[in-house]
Amino acid sequence: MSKIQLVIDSNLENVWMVGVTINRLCALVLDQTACNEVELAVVESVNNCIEHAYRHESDCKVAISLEIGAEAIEIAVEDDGAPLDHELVEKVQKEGLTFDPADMDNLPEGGMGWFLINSMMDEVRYESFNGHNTLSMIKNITIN
Amino acid sequence: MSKIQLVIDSNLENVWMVGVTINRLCALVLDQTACNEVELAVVESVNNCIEHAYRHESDCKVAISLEIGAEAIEIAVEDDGAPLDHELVEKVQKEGLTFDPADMDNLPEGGMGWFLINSMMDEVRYESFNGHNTLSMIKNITIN
Amino acid sequence: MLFETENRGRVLVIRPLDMRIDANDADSFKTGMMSWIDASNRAVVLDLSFVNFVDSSGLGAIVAVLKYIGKEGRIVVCNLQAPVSALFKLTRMDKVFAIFEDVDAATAAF
Amino acid sequence: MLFETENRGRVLVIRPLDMRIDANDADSFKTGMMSWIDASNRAVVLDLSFVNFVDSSGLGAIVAVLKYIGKEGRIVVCNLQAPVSALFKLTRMDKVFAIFEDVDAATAAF
Ligand SMILES: Nc1ncnc2c1ncn2[C@@H]1O[C@H](COP(=O)(O)OP(=O)(O)O)[C@@H](O)[C@H]1O
Ligand SMILES: Nc1ncnc2c1ncn2[C@@H]1O[C@H](COP(=O)(O)OP(=O)(O)O)[C@@H](O)[C@H]1O
Repeated sequence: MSKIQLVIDSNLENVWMVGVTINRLCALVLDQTACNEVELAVVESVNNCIEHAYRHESDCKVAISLEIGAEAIEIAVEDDGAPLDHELVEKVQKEGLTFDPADMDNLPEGGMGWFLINSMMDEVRYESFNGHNTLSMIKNITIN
Repeated sequence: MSKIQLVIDSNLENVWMVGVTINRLCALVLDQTACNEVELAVVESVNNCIEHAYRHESDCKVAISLEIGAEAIEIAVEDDGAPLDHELVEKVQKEGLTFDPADMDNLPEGGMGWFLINSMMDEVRYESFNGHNTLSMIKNITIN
Repeated sequence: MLFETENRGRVLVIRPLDMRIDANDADSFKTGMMSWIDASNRAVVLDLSFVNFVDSSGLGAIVAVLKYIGKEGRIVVCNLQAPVSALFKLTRMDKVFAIFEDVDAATAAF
Repeated sequence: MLFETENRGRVLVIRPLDMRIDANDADSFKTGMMSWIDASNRAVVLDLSFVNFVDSSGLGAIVAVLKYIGKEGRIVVCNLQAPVSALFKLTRMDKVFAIFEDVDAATAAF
């Protein structure tokens, strides 16, 4: 079992480093497709912390913990910004991505992040406590 | 300019994650040989924190910061353990690795870490202040 | 974001030179792409051969460019690496964009 | 640490299956290697083809094995990946160990 925590300042310039790191560390136990999926979920959630929880205020911290176990990869993304609007997220999670591909004017340019996080990971849980927010995600290690 | 900090518990099981991470992030600006050199220097210094500064006590923290600039990669490895014996290290740095390859009984099995750190990096500086120790290392980005 | 362009008859091939189109440079991607549309290019091939990562903001920016060119023109994409192709499929943007194997196939579609 | 072994006449080829020999598993590497020496193997090829990273503790463990086999036997190494080869050169351990391209060349040296 190995564990690492990554910490970045809340600046979008730093997010690629988290993505590349997570992708390469997952490669020990996941195939390339699954590594890409985890990278995308983590990048989306870190972007959300910077864009929504911190509203693009820089010099705040986003912490990403990665733990590689025998059966699963556990990831936690933490911030100390504004908590997530639970109702909004439940709505987004329930609805999924519903749009008409033929209706060009109404194609979504945003609002796809949570859908992706939920699609990429096996378990997703959000908790907010005392001004500290934690998004916990699990990706199961499957042998194929 | 991008910046990230990695934090691990002082357990040798976690060090490979730091090594892989540093290697892959450096690949943005360094060739593979230089990435390997930086990885080795960082792994040696993190090992030293765990083995010497913390004397293998687990649950202590080692923090590794990586900053990729236009001209250089700056790395800092930090611990809150026992400070390094300056005289010892100066001696090691001055002497380099002096052994007789033909004298099998006296081949070194240890004591090569500092020599490697110094050889791999362009600048190395150690500072200890208020129980907090920082090893700062710089690798220049050269175009070849 | 840096781009490389190539004229193939009336078709303009645009190739982003970054490996990632993400939240950090979605705006710069959009601005760059729109400047070619403003220069009256109506047949555009977006060649993503160098791009190995796109997040939802990057995808949103690609959609924004599609909307910007609107009904007066057409933009198709090609050379999708595996992670990018997976993103288009999962979000059903593969039903929105015409996706081609390579630049030749994409150009021939106009 | 996991190993794969192969008998080539009186030569034993030992191949660590880990990608790293570092401070974390230097001891387990040493114990594994010594068990084959204790089993009276005197001609050993250490095949490092799967190993892409060795740190000073890993190198120290390899030296310890060399000392352990002593003058009664011989251990040579082969299939050094670039980072490992660079480490041997820098520490001058390439003057201590006979290093070969591959298992065939290493076996032929006995
Ligand atoms: N970490 C977060 N903290 C606070 N609010 C959030 C967070 N993540 C998402 N949100 C809210 O949920 C909405 C949907 O998020 P998402 O699906 O990622 O799409 P987008 O970020 O493109 O708007 C956001 O617009 C925002 O209002
Ligand atoms: N981070 C550190 N904190 C305290 N002491 C250290 C540290 N790093 C090295 N030392 C001391 O310097 C010596 C030489 O270190 P090094 O060259 O890395 O070889 P080794 O770790 O194999 O002994 C160590 O044996 C130890 O006494």
